[in-house]
Amino acid sequence: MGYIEKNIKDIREDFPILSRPGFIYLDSAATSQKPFVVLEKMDWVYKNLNANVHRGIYKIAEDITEEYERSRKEISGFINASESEIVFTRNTTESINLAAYMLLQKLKRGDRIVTTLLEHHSNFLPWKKIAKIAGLNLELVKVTSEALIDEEDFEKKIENAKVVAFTHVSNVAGTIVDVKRLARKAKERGAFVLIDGAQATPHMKVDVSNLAVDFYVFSGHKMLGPTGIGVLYGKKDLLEELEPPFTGGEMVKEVHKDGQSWNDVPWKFEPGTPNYVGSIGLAEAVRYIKKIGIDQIETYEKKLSEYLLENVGNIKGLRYAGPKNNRAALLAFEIKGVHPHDVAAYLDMKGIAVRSGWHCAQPLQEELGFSNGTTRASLYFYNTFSEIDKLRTALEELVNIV
Amino acid sequence: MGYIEKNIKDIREDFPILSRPGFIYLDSAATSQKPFVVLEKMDWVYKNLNANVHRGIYKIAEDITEEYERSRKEISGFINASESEIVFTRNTTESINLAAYMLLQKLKRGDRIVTTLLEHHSNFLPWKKIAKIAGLNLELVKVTSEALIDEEDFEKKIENAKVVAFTHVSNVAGTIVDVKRLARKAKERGAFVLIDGAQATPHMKVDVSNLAVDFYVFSGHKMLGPTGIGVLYGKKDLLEELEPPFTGGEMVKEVHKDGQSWNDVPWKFEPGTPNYVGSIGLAEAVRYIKKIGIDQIETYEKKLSEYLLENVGNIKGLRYAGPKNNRAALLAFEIKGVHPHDVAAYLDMKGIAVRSGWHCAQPLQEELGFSNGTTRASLYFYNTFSEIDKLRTALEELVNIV
Amino acid sequence: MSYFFYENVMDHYKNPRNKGKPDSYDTEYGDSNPTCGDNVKIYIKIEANRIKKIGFEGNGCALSMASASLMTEMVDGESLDNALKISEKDLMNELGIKELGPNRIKCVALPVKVLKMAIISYISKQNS
Amino acid sequence: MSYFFYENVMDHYKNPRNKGKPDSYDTEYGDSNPTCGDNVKIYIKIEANRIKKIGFEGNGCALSMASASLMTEMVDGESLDNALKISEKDLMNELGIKELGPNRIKCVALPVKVLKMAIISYISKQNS
Ligand SMILES: Cc1ncc(COP(=O)(O)O)c(C=O)c1O
Ligand SMILES: Cc1ncc(COP(=O)(O)O)c(C=O)c1O
Repeated sequence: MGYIEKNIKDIREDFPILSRPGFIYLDSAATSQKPFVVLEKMDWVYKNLNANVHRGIYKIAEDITEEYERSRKEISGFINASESEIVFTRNTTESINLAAYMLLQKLKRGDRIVTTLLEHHSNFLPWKKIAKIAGLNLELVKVTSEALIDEEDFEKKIENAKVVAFTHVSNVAGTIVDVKRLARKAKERGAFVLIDGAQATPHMKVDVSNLAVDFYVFSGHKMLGPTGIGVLYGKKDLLEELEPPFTGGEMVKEVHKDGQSWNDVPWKFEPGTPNYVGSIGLAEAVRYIKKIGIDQIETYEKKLSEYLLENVGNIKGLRYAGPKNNRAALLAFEIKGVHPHDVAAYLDMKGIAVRSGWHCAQPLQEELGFSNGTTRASLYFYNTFSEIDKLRTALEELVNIV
Repeated sequence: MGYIEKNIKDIREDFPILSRPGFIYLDSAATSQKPFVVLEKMDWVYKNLNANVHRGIYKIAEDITEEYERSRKEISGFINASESEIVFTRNTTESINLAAYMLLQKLKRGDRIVTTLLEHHSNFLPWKKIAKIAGLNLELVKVTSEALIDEEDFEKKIENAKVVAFTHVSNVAGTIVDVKRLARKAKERGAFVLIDGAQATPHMKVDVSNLAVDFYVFSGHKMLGPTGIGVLYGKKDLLEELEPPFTGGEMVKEVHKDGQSWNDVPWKFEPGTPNYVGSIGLAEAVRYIKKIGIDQIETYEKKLSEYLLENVGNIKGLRYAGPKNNRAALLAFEIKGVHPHDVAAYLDMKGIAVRSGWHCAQPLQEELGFSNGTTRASLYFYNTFSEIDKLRTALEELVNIV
Repeated sequence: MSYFFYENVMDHYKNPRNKGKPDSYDTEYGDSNPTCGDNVKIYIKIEANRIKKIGFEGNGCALSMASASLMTEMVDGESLDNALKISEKDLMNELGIKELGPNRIKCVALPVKVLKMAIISYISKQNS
Repeated sequence: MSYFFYENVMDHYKNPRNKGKPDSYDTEYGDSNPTCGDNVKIYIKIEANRIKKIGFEGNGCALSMASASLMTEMVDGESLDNALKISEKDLMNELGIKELGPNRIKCVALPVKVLKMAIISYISKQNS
C-alpha cells in the first residue's frame, strides 16, 4: 500500500468540502478542491501582508514582494524551470492566447500551425484566431478511434510547420501523450512547440528541462490552487526575444513620451497589478502536492484509473472515449438511450458530482462519434476506490431504469 | 459629523491589518486593504461551493454559477450598467489592453488615437502598442502645470480622433477630470471613448449610463476586492459587434473542425475558467461599500483631502503635484534635497506606509518637473485625520534632519 | 427529487409531439445552449396571426426536449400574441417541476427563446 | 533602525567619490532599476587587466548612490578578476548595513550589476 492509500482518511480531512456527508466529487478535471492550507495561506496574506508588489519600500510591501517572487520560485522548481521562465496568467487559456500572440511576430503569411483533434478548445481556437489575423494555415492532426494521436499523420503535418501545439493529457479521452518523444520530433523540424499541461501538472511529474518545448502551460485551479492564476512557462531566450502583446504598468523600466524600455523577463509579460495572492496560493498548493509526493499521486491515480475502467468502463450499454490503458484517472462516456445531461442529473440526485456535455472538446467528441457529448467522471488523489464503487452502483441503477 | 466620522473606529475594525499598532497605511491608491467580510466570503465559497462555473449540472456547480452571475449583477448595478456589459478581467490594465485589441477591427492605418499626459502607463502603452501594430497615430493631450487636462489642446486633438482615452482621476496628481463633459465632447466628434476609472470607482459614485463612454475600466483590488479581478464595462451593442481577441473554452456555443459560434456577451470575452471566486469577492466588497455609502465615502474623503493639503502640502521645502483644490485624497510630492525613496524609507521607519517613484506615470511626472519621481501618500475612507497629523510630524522631523 | 422521474418529462421525451419539420412554414428559428450544447429549431406556419402548424427539431437532454415538445402542444392554434406570452415558468408548471438550478433552467428556456425569436422575426418581416 | 542614518551612507551620498565621466575610458555600461527608477552608468579605463580609472554617473536614492560611490572606491586599482568578485554583501558590510528588504537590496545590487556588465563586455570584446 502506498502513502496515499495509507493516509487517505487524513488527506481527505485536509479538504473542507470532502467531509460533506453523501457528497462524492468526481469533477476534478474541471476544477480541483482546495486544501485548508491553501485557503489559510491566502487569508493570512490578506490579513497581514497585503500591499501592492514590486514598487513599495515599506516593510509589508517588501515582504509581499518577496513572498510573491518566492511563489514563482516554488512553481518554477515544481516543473524544473528557472524563475525567469514563469509568467503568471489567469489560466491555461490565457497562457495559450498570450503565447500565440507572442509568436505572431515570428510568423508570416502562409506559415503553418499544427495542432491536433485531441485538443481542448483553448488549444485550438487561439491558433485559429492568429491564423486568421496573419493569414496562416492551421492544420489538425488526426486521432485514432482510441483517441491517440495518429503518429503517421503527425509526422506528415509537422513537416515545415512553424508552430506545433498539443496536449499532454486529454481532458476527455484521458489519453496520456508521449510528449517527450513527439515534442522532440516537432522541435527537430524547427517548429515552436507549445504543450497544454492543464491535465498533466496536477497529476504527474513534469520536467520541462527534459522536454523539447518552448512553452508549457497550465492552470492553478486544477491543482489545488485558487481561481484566477495560471502559468505560461517559456524558454528564457525566447521570452527575452519576444515582444509583450499586452502592456501597461509594472512591465516597463522607463517610459517617456516617445519611448520606453521593457522590464526584464518574466515581468515584461505581466502588465498591471498581478494576482499576487493567487500566485502565493498556488505556491502553497504546490508545497502541499510535494508533501504528498507527485510520484505517490501518479502511482495512486494509476490504480484509481484501472479500477475505474474495470468497474465502470464495462457497464452494459456504456461506451467510453479513449484508450484501454495508460490513461488518466477520468472516464468520459455515454449510456445508450440516455442523454449525457440526464446521466449527470441522475448522479447529482445520488450526490455524485460529474460533468456532462462537450467538455470544451467538441471536435474530438464528434470525431469519436459522441454526437451528444458525454458524461465525465474525473478523479484526483483525494478520491477513493469506494467512491468508484458508488458511481458504478448508481450507473447500474440508471441503466436498469431506462 | 458624517456617518464615517461617527463610526470610524468600528469601520477600522472591519479591516484586519489596520489594527496593527503603530502602523499607518497610506498607500491605498496602489492597493486597498480588505475587510473581513470579503475574506470570509471567499473562504466560504472555497469551502462550501467550489466547482467550475457555467457547465455543471450538479448542485454546487449550479450554486456557484448563480453566485458568480449574481456578482456580475451586483457590480453592474454599482456603476449602473447592465449585467451583459460587465466583462471580468484581471485588472484595469488588462481591461484597457483588451479594449484596445477589440477596437483594432474598427481602425485603419492613419487613424488617430488620443490619450493624455495625465495617464497611468496602463492607459498609454496599450494604445501605443496597437498604434504600432496597425499604423495608427497616437497623440497626447497636454496638461497644465497644475496637472489639469489642457482643454484647448483637448478640443484640438479630439477633432477627427477615432479613439479618445483618458483617466477619471489621476493617481499622481489627484486631478478629478470632468469626465461627463469631456467624454461628451469626444463622443460628439464620433470617437470611441474609454475612461480609466481605476482611481474613481473606489471613491465616488460612477454612473456609466450618464456618461458618453463606450468603455469604462477599473480594478477590484483598489476597492476592497481581491487581487486578480478587474472589470471592463462596454456598451452592449459594441460588445456584441466586436470580435473577441482571446478565445478558448467557455466563450463559445459550438465548435467544429472548421467553424464556431461565439457565446453571448459578456461571456464571449471571458475565455477559460474565470476567476469566479475573485468576482464573488469583489461583489462582496461592493456590498460593503454600499453599506458604508459611496456618497458618505466621497464626502469624508473630500475632508481628508483638504486636511492633507492644508497640513502636509505646506511643509517647508515640499512641492506637490496637481491642483490646489477639488482633488482626490492623495498627495504626491518631493522634498528638497531628499530623494523620494529616502522619504519613503524614513516614513517606513516611523510605521507609515507610502509609495515612492514614478507611480507608473513617468511622462506626467517628468512633465511636471519631478525628475526623480515623488513620494505619494494616498488615503481611503478607513484613514483618519490623526494619521495625517502623524504624517506631517514625521515629514517635519525629516526636513529638520536633512 | 430530480426532474428525472417526472412522468411528464419522460412522456414527452420518449414520445415527442410535433417533432419534425413541417412541409411548409412561414418562419423558423434555431439556437443552441452553450452550457450543454442542447439545440432546438422551430418551424411555424401562420394564418391570420395564429399558429396554424408548429414543428420542432432538436437534440438535447430529456428536459429540453420535453419542454420543446410540450411547448409546441401548448401554443398550437394560439394567436401569436398569446404564444409570445409563454414562459419557462408555464412549462415547468405544466411539467410539474417546482424548482430548477440556473443551468438546468436554460434547458427549459431554450425552446421558449427560440419560439419567440421565430415569431418576432415573422412579425418584423411583415411590418417591413 | 533604517539605513537612512548610517553615517557611511550619508557620507557617500553627500560627497560621492569618482562621480562623473572620465576623459577617456575603455568600457562603459549603464542600467536602471525598474522598481525605483534609480540609474547608474559606469566608465572604466583599463590597463593590463587592471582598473586604472573608474567613474560613475547616476541618479537615485541615497542607498544606490552611496553604493555606487563606495564601490568605485573599493575596486579602483583592482584587477578585473578581483573586481568581478565584489558583491552586494561586501558593499553592505562596508556601509555597515546588516539587513535589507528585497526592494532596497536592488539599490545596492544595481551598481554591482553595472560594474560586472561593463567588465564582461570589455573582456568579450578583447576575446573576439
Ligand atoms: C489611474 C490608474 N490607471 C490604471 C492603473 C492600473 O491598475 P492595475 O494595476 O490594477 O491594472 C492604476 C493603478 O495603479 C491607476 O492608478
Ligand atoms: C486539456 C485542457 N486544456 C485547457 C483547459 C483550459 O483550462 P482553463 O479553463 O483553466 O483555462 C482545460 C480545462 O478545462 C483542459 O482540460
